[in-house]
Formats: sequence, structure tokens, C-alpha cells
Amino acid sequence: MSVLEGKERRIIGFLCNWCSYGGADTAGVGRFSQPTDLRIIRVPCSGRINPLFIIKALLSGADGVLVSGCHPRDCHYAEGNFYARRRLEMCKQLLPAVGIDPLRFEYTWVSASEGQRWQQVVTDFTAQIHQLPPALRFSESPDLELLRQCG
Amino acid sequence: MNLTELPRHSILYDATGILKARLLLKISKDLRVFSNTARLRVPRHGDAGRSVICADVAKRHGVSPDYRKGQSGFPARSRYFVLHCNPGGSGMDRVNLASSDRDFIRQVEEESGQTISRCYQCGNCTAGCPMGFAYDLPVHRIMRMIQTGQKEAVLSSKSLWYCATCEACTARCPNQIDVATIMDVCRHMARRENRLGVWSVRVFTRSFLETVKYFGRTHELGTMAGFMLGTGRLLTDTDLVPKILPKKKLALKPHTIKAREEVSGIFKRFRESQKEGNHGK
Amino acid sequence: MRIGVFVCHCGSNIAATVDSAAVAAAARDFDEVVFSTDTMYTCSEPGQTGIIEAIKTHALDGVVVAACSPRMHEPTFRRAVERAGVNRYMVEMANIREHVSWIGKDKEANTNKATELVRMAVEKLRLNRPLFPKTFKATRRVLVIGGGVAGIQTALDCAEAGLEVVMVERESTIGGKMAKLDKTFPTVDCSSCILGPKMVDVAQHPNITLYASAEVEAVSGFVGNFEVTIRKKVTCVDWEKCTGCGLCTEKCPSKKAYNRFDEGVGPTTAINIPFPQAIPKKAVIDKEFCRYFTTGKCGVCAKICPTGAINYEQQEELAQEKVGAIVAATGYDLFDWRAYGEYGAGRYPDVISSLQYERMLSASGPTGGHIKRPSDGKEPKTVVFIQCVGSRDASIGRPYCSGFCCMYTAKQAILTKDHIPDSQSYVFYMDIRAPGKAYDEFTRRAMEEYGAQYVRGRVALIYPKGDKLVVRGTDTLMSSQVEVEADLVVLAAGAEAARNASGLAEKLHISYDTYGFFVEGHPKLRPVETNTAGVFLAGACQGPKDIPSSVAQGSAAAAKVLGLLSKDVLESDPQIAQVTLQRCIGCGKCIRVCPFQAIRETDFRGQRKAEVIEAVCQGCGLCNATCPQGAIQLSHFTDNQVLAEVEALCRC
Amino acid sequence: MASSPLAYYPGCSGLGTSMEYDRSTRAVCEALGIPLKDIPDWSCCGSTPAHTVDHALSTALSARNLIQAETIGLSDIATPCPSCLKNLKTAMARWQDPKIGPAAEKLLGKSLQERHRVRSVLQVLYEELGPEALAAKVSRPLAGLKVVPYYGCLMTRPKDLMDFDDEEYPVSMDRLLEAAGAEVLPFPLKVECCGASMGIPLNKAVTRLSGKILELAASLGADAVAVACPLCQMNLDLRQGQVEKANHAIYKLPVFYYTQLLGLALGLPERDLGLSKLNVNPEPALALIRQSRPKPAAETAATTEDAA
Repeated sequence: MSVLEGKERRIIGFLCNWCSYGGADTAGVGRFSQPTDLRIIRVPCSGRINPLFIIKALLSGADGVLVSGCHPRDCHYAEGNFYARRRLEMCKQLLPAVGIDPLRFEYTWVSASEGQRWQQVVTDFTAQIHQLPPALRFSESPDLELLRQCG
Repeated sequence: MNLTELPRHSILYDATGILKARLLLKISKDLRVFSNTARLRVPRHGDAGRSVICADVAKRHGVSPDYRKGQSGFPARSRYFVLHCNPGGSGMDRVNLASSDRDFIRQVEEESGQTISRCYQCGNCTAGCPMGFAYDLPVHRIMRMIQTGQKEAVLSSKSLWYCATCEACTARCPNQIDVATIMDVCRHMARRENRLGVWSVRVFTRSFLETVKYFGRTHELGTMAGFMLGTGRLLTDTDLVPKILPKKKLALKPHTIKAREEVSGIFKRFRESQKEGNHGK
Repeated sequence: MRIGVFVCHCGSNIAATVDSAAVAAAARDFDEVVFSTDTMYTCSEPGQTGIIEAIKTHALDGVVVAACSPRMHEPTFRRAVERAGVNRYMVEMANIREHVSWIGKDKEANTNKATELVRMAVEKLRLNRPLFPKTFKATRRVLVIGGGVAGIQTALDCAEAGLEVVMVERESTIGGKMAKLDKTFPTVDCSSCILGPKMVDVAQHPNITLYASAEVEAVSGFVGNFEVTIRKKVTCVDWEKCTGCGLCTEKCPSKKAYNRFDEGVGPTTAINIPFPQAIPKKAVIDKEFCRYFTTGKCGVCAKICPTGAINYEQQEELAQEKVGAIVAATGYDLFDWRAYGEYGAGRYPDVISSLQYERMLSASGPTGGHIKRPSDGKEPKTVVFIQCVGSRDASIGRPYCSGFCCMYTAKQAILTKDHIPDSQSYVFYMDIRAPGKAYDEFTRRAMEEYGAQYVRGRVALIYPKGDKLVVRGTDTLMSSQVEVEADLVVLAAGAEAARNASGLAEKLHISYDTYGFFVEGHPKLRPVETNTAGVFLAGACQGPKDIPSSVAQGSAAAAKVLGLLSKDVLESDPQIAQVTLQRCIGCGKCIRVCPFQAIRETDFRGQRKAEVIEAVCQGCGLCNATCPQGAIQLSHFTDNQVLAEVEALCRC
Repeated sequence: MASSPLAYYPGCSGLGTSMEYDRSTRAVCEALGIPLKDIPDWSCCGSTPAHTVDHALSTALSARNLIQAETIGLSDIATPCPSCLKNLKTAMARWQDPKIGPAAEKLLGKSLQERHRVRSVLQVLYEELGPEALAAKVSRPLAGLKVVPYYGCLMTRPKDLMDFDDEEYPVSMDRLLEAAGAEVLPFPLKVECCGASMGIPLNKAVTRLSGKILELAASLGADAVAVACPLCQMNLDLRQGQVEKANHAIYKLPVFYYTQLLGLALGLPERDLGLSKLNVNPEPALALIRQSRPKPAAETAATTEDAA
């Protein structure tokens, strides 16, 4: 199986367990309908996210990456999301340098009670990604082809 | 036949009853219009079909004897005429909720940019409305009737025309609905459908904008003249004349701007766009 | 690894929009998956038995359950595999309900998405290693923050069961909002008569230590071993010596101090005891009004005090307490209705809040239980109550219903008639919300027996005219504008989160919602727990609540605390950071970022290395993302595992 | 204070029924060193009638004036009339509306270039000059004059659009009049509707609504009403006779434009303020003011403090 051709894009979400993952659950419990493109990876804290995860995902063919954590000052681990904010902002700034449209990556803050907000975030981000051309698939990547030839 | 003997529940009228009465008065000088309140009163929507309310204009007038006798259900040669109502969506008539006009709801939402379902009928708009006394439908009922898609009732309501656009409703709405804009938009729709609305307000609006169209700026005296001629209310504000004339405030001649055509062009293109729009529909 | 996959139907919750059988079939092709099936209710008894049997039959050593959110049932399935002899951390869940079936109706897309989520879980599970929890000793004491009725209930229940309780109260007396009330609905019994004895019990219970006029300054540690710093505020009175005789309050020459307990209805003295039944009954000096502080000379109280308790030079003190669990019971505050310009924003003295009115009704209040207009002291004959002031109003950022205002307004309307038989009350309401036992009957009594005129509609404007207040509203049921000339207007102000609740939440590492109310562990199934182990909630700090609900929650929180601390030792979550010594270069970055000081420097054969203190690590993984060498890895969320998940998604 | 001139939009009534507002506004601004430059060949903003007919029409009529201001290179616009103010501000907002903006542009045949700033003269006086600076320039304080400030329904609402003062209980005019030495009475109906343009089609609206305002003002013991809107002034002043008749009451309350009162306090000649244009005889109120003696600056400042 694969991403549904023409219908879906490959969007990966990294969500902290305590706020945003809970927010996505709340959205589900509330039956707030959302596009189906997003696949969520659960991490304990947005501070756990290494910018490399994001770049790796985008280089491997993901069309978009969405990161969401607790609101600043409301981190389950006191200050994890402050570190996250710095790293993620830096990551966003760096994306053009690796040839990735920074619009493919967003980070936001959603609490466990904000189901409706989560619906909005997912809907908006999915629409944003659909505006962009599909990312090159892993196998299609010219860089990789080049690498293989060199290798 | 003595009108006072009529059963109270027998006479129907529609939301534009007063207007029709006035039109008829123009046609026939010897017309008598009956009111159970014995004074000119704006009919309230909820009254339709239940009680007799029309305008008692002047007892000295006679009545056009056979006007609409067939429809009225009253004996021919009756000295009274009866205004017929449009029973749809008013009074105690049962509203078929399934007949709700969804297109109307969507159109109001689209043109106003407001979400109608946000209204929870607290009535704050009505509570603060300065013009409420003149309304046939209070603002909150208009909101409710838009929610249930009662297009006919909303667009034929007089309230739309009596709204003074003071925006108290918008300012105090707990759900941040721009109620005043919704009133504006309903007025636009009624106008596009060539509904008569409240004659005097329409004439005033027209007279005002005519002066703008011709001169580029309003001309107060011109607006008044247009209003008096348009409504036949030749005595409007004549009591103010001796007060204002000595103050030399009313310019007899309009202040015409240089780029008159520019402004009249706006009106011309507006009229054209309205025609196109109507044809398009 | 031999992996088994179980795809749940959850009745029709999942199966309606996800083809569970197709997902299970697709999973059979995944690496190391040796068994895959779909079940109706995986969490049910037969469902769990099915997992256990499959483990035994197919010699599984890892399990993926595709069902609801792991926040819901991960513990359930961990216990299930443990019963079959598999390490409980060898379970992964794919959330195909909250994140798939409930948010989209396209069955093809959903089934495809569910399959990918299962693949992701399988790839992660392949890198899971068995983990074993450590045990540690717990302190069998509990901290209760807030001395309102909810906190009092928790404290008494815990103390009765033998736990040592530390109670911290911000004000100089416990009792909270309930102590300010005259009567309580729907029984109209006297508030202080039912609360008073409980307050006394708190004071006298040998197991309870009470810090009044104190706040929680800092909290460190973790479940079973919290370290709490309590800041004792300056009262300028040595409470060891103060007997609460009240001589000082009689002689104090500064008699115009703001009366916080009476909500500003009537003044108090600069040195005061909030009310006669205060617990502890100790005097406090309000520096803002005390002449000794404002003019530099006075000292009357110091001279008169028979025990010499007055100490103008008193300094703040910090106290330390060790506890094993914490209950937050910080209650609510009343919405500041001055946000309503149309109600005068505080310009009209005879427009008051419901709590101010409550103080007027109270026999021990500033008016001795007589209803008097603040402007001229006259008895009002026409009283207008306006509900939903600061509730259900998105325009001032309070879209929620405060829940109890309908009821207390009905009570106040009834009491108004009791106090002034020839009075007439009008109640402007939007909806009457009275879903409690005997509640609706109570509001009916206000109308039928006490003649309160209920008017359905909001009020748009209040303005003074002569010595009356013109209240301009709507009766939406009559569909008309209405006007009442009132002598007194009482605004049923809604509830909002207690002042600086968010600050406390941050100290406790618990979540709060947009409005500052604390977030419970699960809206239905974990109402008094939080997502931070060992921290519990009671009462209105979680959301507006009336007295019965607050008391019920107080007891519920106590039960949870007692359950937790009934064991001598607790197990720690082993999903924590681990250092690979060979890779660690001793740069110390992890030590600096750790929010819990859970990493320390250690010497390993003469080299600087990082070491995780297992009992302290909370498993956030901040160090993991910081380490330049990848030497410190969070168990079960290692770099390799996250990347395996990413790859699983990108590859398919 | 604004050193470059403000583009001034007088509004149509400034040429007719509210010529004293226009005249006194110009006089006061000149005395306070706020240069005004008329928008060349300005036209009607469309007022209430236009927006009740169509939003694009109303937007086009108003936007024309903003574009006219661009021709003299000014984008900071001031108008005394709240109705014009609201229309100009709304036009700017609606120009950005994806549906109304292009339609208005089509009607007008021109495009709006700059981001304009439109303010009422009241806002300019309050924010750029301020009560303290005004007080320093007062030479004949209005001592002894009890005045109720009436802002009308449009000056502050809707809040987000007008972005000035308190929506329900504005105080800017209060502060300016206090700085001018008047005794400003707290007036709860500051932003209630006076009946607006309904005076002609539905006279009862005005007799009823303006009646409430005049009745409360009189009951508070006011000597005069101060207003900032031509339509309010007309309803309260010119129609006061109609209101009295309908309500069987006698108010005899002079209704000043606040600029006329400020002008008096600044010692400007009464002729420049158009006092003779008022309908209800202002003489009794003016007599109260004339009794007061010119005060030295220091004392004036003290009065302001007391009032504040």
C-alpha cells in the first residue's frame, strides 16, 4: 500500500504525548473531521524532537512535517518546549539551505483540551501542503541517484 | 355592517398591510381602515391571523365599497376593506421546518461574513435596540428566522427598514455576531427583490442619494424636497422652517463638486451592475 | 522477534470506517510479524484472553495492538502481555480510533492509514527491549493546596485514614468561598453551620499541619518523594502568640481597610480577623492600610496585645515539607464583571456582584444580614438579578457555562423574599441549568412560591435615573423589549480560574486549559488525577463546581492518594534515559538541559561521563535530542526507533 | 502634535445644517496649531443611505475621498463627523474584502493606493494634543457650566473598527471639556442612539430616543449638552421643539458642539464659533461662562487636576 495516489500527501506529525497527542485524541473523541493525510508519531515531549528527524523525513520523501507541543510555559516537563521552540525555529530557517521549501514544515502548540484547534491546525497544514508540488519519492531523488553512482 | 361587531379573529393582514393601506388611501380618498388599537400602529408579525390590526387613519373617510370583495369573504358593498395576509411563515401558522430555505441562510452568511448558527437567542440585540418600538419583528427574532430559513418573513419585515444602524446590537452581542451587517445584508436582498419595504424610509434613502448622484454632495433642501414629493408628506418638518431659515444654514443652491461625473458614474455603474446581477439570477 | 498484531473493531467505532480485517491481513506481510488477527473488542476479557493465547500458541515476544489511543488502554495491554509472561514494555499501540476512524469517513483512505500506522508500530516494536521498573520508598504524607471545602474534605479524609496532611492556604483563614456564603442550595441550610465543624476538625486533627497565609513556592521531586517549599507570608503577627482575642481589631484606629472577606461590602480594620469562625483565628495586618506603615506612627495594636504578638518587623519565612502526593484544591475566583461597560463597569454603587450580595444576606456579614443598598443604605424593594455575567459570553473570552449561577440566583431570589417580604425580584436568564438532585424543583419554588419573575433574555444596558437603576433587557419569550426600574442589581458573576492558577500548574507540572483550569487525566475516567503521577485535583480548580461536587471530588482525590500511598514502595517508569558510556564525551550538555537535575557528572576510569539518576529522570528525552554524540538515549523513544517510524512511513 | 497638515474632510452637513461645527472645528484647530488641509473636491461619503443600499456602492463613494487625499500627498485624515468617519474607516476595511473590494474598485474606476489613517477630530485633539496641553492654552475657563457629554452611537463602535476610547463609556470629550474648565456630569447615555436619520421618515424615533437623552440630561441638572456629531446635534437641538411637544416636557437645553465650547475656553471670538447658528438659545449657558474670569495658566492646570 502507499499514500493514496492523487488524493493524499505524505505528512508526518511529531506530537508530544501530554498536550498535542491528547489534543488530537480530544479532536477524535469530538469527531472533528480532518483530512486523512497526517500520520502521527508520538514522542514524550516536543523537546525530544531532534531537528534531524524532520530533515530526514523531508529528504526521505515526506511532503510535510508538522510538530506540535504544549503551549510555552505549560510543558509537562517544565521547559522542554522552550528548547523545542529554539530548535524548531532554527530548523525552519535551515531548510532552504538543504533545498527544502520551508512551507513544508510547521510547528505549533496545541493543548490536550484544544480538539477544535487541532482540527484547524491539521486542516490548514494539509491544505498548505496540497498547495505545494508533491515531494520527490525516495527512489526518485536525483541526489540519491547521484550518490549511488558515486558510491 | 359595524366593524366593532366583527369577530376579532376574522381579519387577516400581511406584513406590508400599512403600506397597502396607504397606497389605497392614495387611490381612494373615501377609504376607512380599521384598527383595534384606534391609532396608527405598525402590525406585529405575531399578531397576523389572530387579531385585527390595521391603521385607523381618519374616521371621516368612507370605504371603497367593493374592493377585493371576493377575496375578503365579507359582504359586498361592505364599508370596510380587508387586507389579505400572506400566511406563510407568520403568526400561529405552523412553520414547516423542513421547508427551511437553506440557500437563503447560506446567502446571508456569505454576504455578511457571519455565522448565523452562533446566535443562541439571548435577546441582547433586541434589548439594546433603540428602534425596537417601530419593529414588527424584534432583531433576535429576525436572527432566529434566518436560522430557520424563513426568507419570506425576514425580507418582508419592516424592521429591516427602521434599523437606524447604530450598531448597539453588534457591540453587545456576546457571540460577536455583527448583527448590524446582517440587517444591512437583508435590506440589500429585499431591495434586490424589489420589495417595497417601508415606503418613507426608501424614499428618504432615494432622495438623499439622488442629490449625491447629481451634485456629488448631499443637498439637504433637495433631499427634503425629494422626500416630500415622493411620499406626499408635504408637511414634513415644516415646523422647523421658521427655526432654521433665519440661521441661514440651509443652502438653497446645492454645492456641486467639479468631478460630478465621477460620482454620478459610480451610481451609473452601480445601477448597471444591479441589472446584470438581477438578470443573472 | 516474533510479533503478533491485533486489530480491534471496537464494535463499530473503528470497523464502521476502517476495514479491520484488511488491516490485519496486510500486517501479515510486515517483517517479523508471525501472527495477525482482528478482534471485536480487544480490551474486553475475551479480547485479552485472545492475546494471551496467541502469545502462548505462536511464541510471540512482541505485540502490536491497533485500537484506541495509548493514552487510554496502553496500561491494559501491558498488564495483559505480562500475564502471558512477556515483558510489559514489549507492546506498541497504533491509534486507529481517535486518529483514524473517528475523524474521517473515507473507508479506503482510513484503512490505508490504519495499515501504515500498524507498520509504524511494528517497526518501532522491533527495536523495543524489555525494561524492568525499579522500586523506591514513598513518603506517606500528602500536601493539600487550598483550604476551601474541597481541600478540607481531602485533608480530613486522608488524615482520618492515617496519613499526615500538610495544608497550605493563601488567605489567613480556611473555608474558601463557601465560608462567605449565607445559605446553600437546594436545602437553604446555613453555610457556616455545615462548614464550620469541618474547619474546626482541620484545626484540631493531630495529623493535619495547617499553613494559612502561605503559598507553595516551589515543588521538586516526583511521585512518592516531592520536596515542597512553602512561603509563609508576612502577617506582622506572631501566630504562636496570638490567641485571636480580637482586642487589637477593636482598638485599631484605621477602620477603612478593604474588606477582602466581605468582598468590599463594608470596611474592616487594618488589623483584622476575617470572620468570627475563622480557622486559624489569628489576626493579620494589612500593610496597605495600617497607620504604622502608612504614617510611621501608631502601634496601638502592639500596645494593646496581651500576649505581645504584634511584630511589625516580621519577615517572610520559607518552610520545607516532604510529601508523597499533592492535591491541588485551589478553587476559583469570581469573574471581574467590570468588563461589562454596559452594566456600568463599577460606576454605579447599587450594581453589585452575587458574592457581595451573599455577604449582605449573611447574619455575620457587614450589614448584619440586612439587605441595604450600598449607595444610601435603604432597603431595596425591586431587585434585579442578571445571570450569565461573565459566563457563556465569547465576546469577553468566557464562552463556558459556570454551572452554579442559576442555582445560587434562585437561592438569592428566595432569600430576598424572606428578608424583605414586600420585595419583588426579577431574574434575567438565558437558560436555567438545574440538573442536580432537587435542583430544578428549587428553581421552580423560587418562581411559584416566592414569586420571582423570571425573564428569558439578556440585559443590554443599566443606567441610573434618579435613585433608581433602569435595567433595559429583552423578554425573548414575549418577543419584546422590557425595562425594570430597580433599586438594586445583582450580577450573577461567573467563575474563572483562581488568580495565578497557571503559575501553580507550572510549579506542579500539570496542564491547564485556555481559561486556567487544571486539566484532569481523562475527562471521564480519571477526573481527579492529572497526567503527572502523584498530583491530584479536587474541586473547582478543575472547572466550575458546586459544593456537593467539590466535596465529592475532595473525597475522590483522598481515595486516590490513599490508594497510591497504601504501598510502602512505588515502581518507577523505566522508560528513562540511558547513557552509552563508550560514546559519551563528557561535554555536560545533557546535565545543563535536564529540567529535573536527573543527570550528574561521574568519573569513569578517569574520564568525565554523564550518569542518569534513575529515580529522578522523568523520561522527557530533552537530553537525547541535545546530545551531540547520540550517547544518551531515551528507552523506547531512541533515535533509531523514531527514525524507524519515519522510514516506515516514507517507505510505504 | 502633527507638524504636517491633516487632510480634512468636512462632510456635507458642514456646508449646511452643521456649518457651526465646521467653523468652530477649523477655528479651534488653528488656535491649537493643528494645520488642516481640505481634501480637494471632496464628495459625499454616502452616509447611512448608501450602506443600507449596497456595501460596494458605499465603499466606492467613501474611497473616492481617500483617493482625493492621496492627490495632495496626505494619508492622515481627520473629519469632525462620526458618520463620515465610520464610512471612511469601513471603506478602508471593505476595500480589503475579496468580494466587496474589487466590486467597489469597478464602480469607482480607481484604486486605493495607500494605507490611510482616518481619525475623528476629537481623537486627534485627545491623542495628539491631550487634555493637559489643552488646559495650558485655556484663557477663559468654562467655570460654572455644567455640561453633559454626548458622543452618539457611532463615535466608538464597533470597537474593533473605530479603535478609540471606551466603547460603552467614552471619556475623551469629558477630559477635553474638563480641561476647558467645564463641570462635566457623568452621563450614562453617552452612546445611546438619538434616532439618527430617522428624523424625517419616522419622526417618532427621534422624539422618543432624543427625548430620553434630553430628559436624563435635564434631570441631572445640566446647563448644556456637548455633542460631536452633526446629526445628533440636529436631533437634540433643531428638533428639540418637536421632542418637547411629543413628550409634553420643556428642556430648553442648548446643544453645543464640543468644539464651540473649546473655542470659548480658548478665548476665540464667538463669531468664529457660529454660536448664533444654534437653535435653542445658548445665551443662559453663555452667561454662566461669561461670569467666569480669565485665569492665569497655573490655576487652570490646578482646576484640571481637581476635575480629573
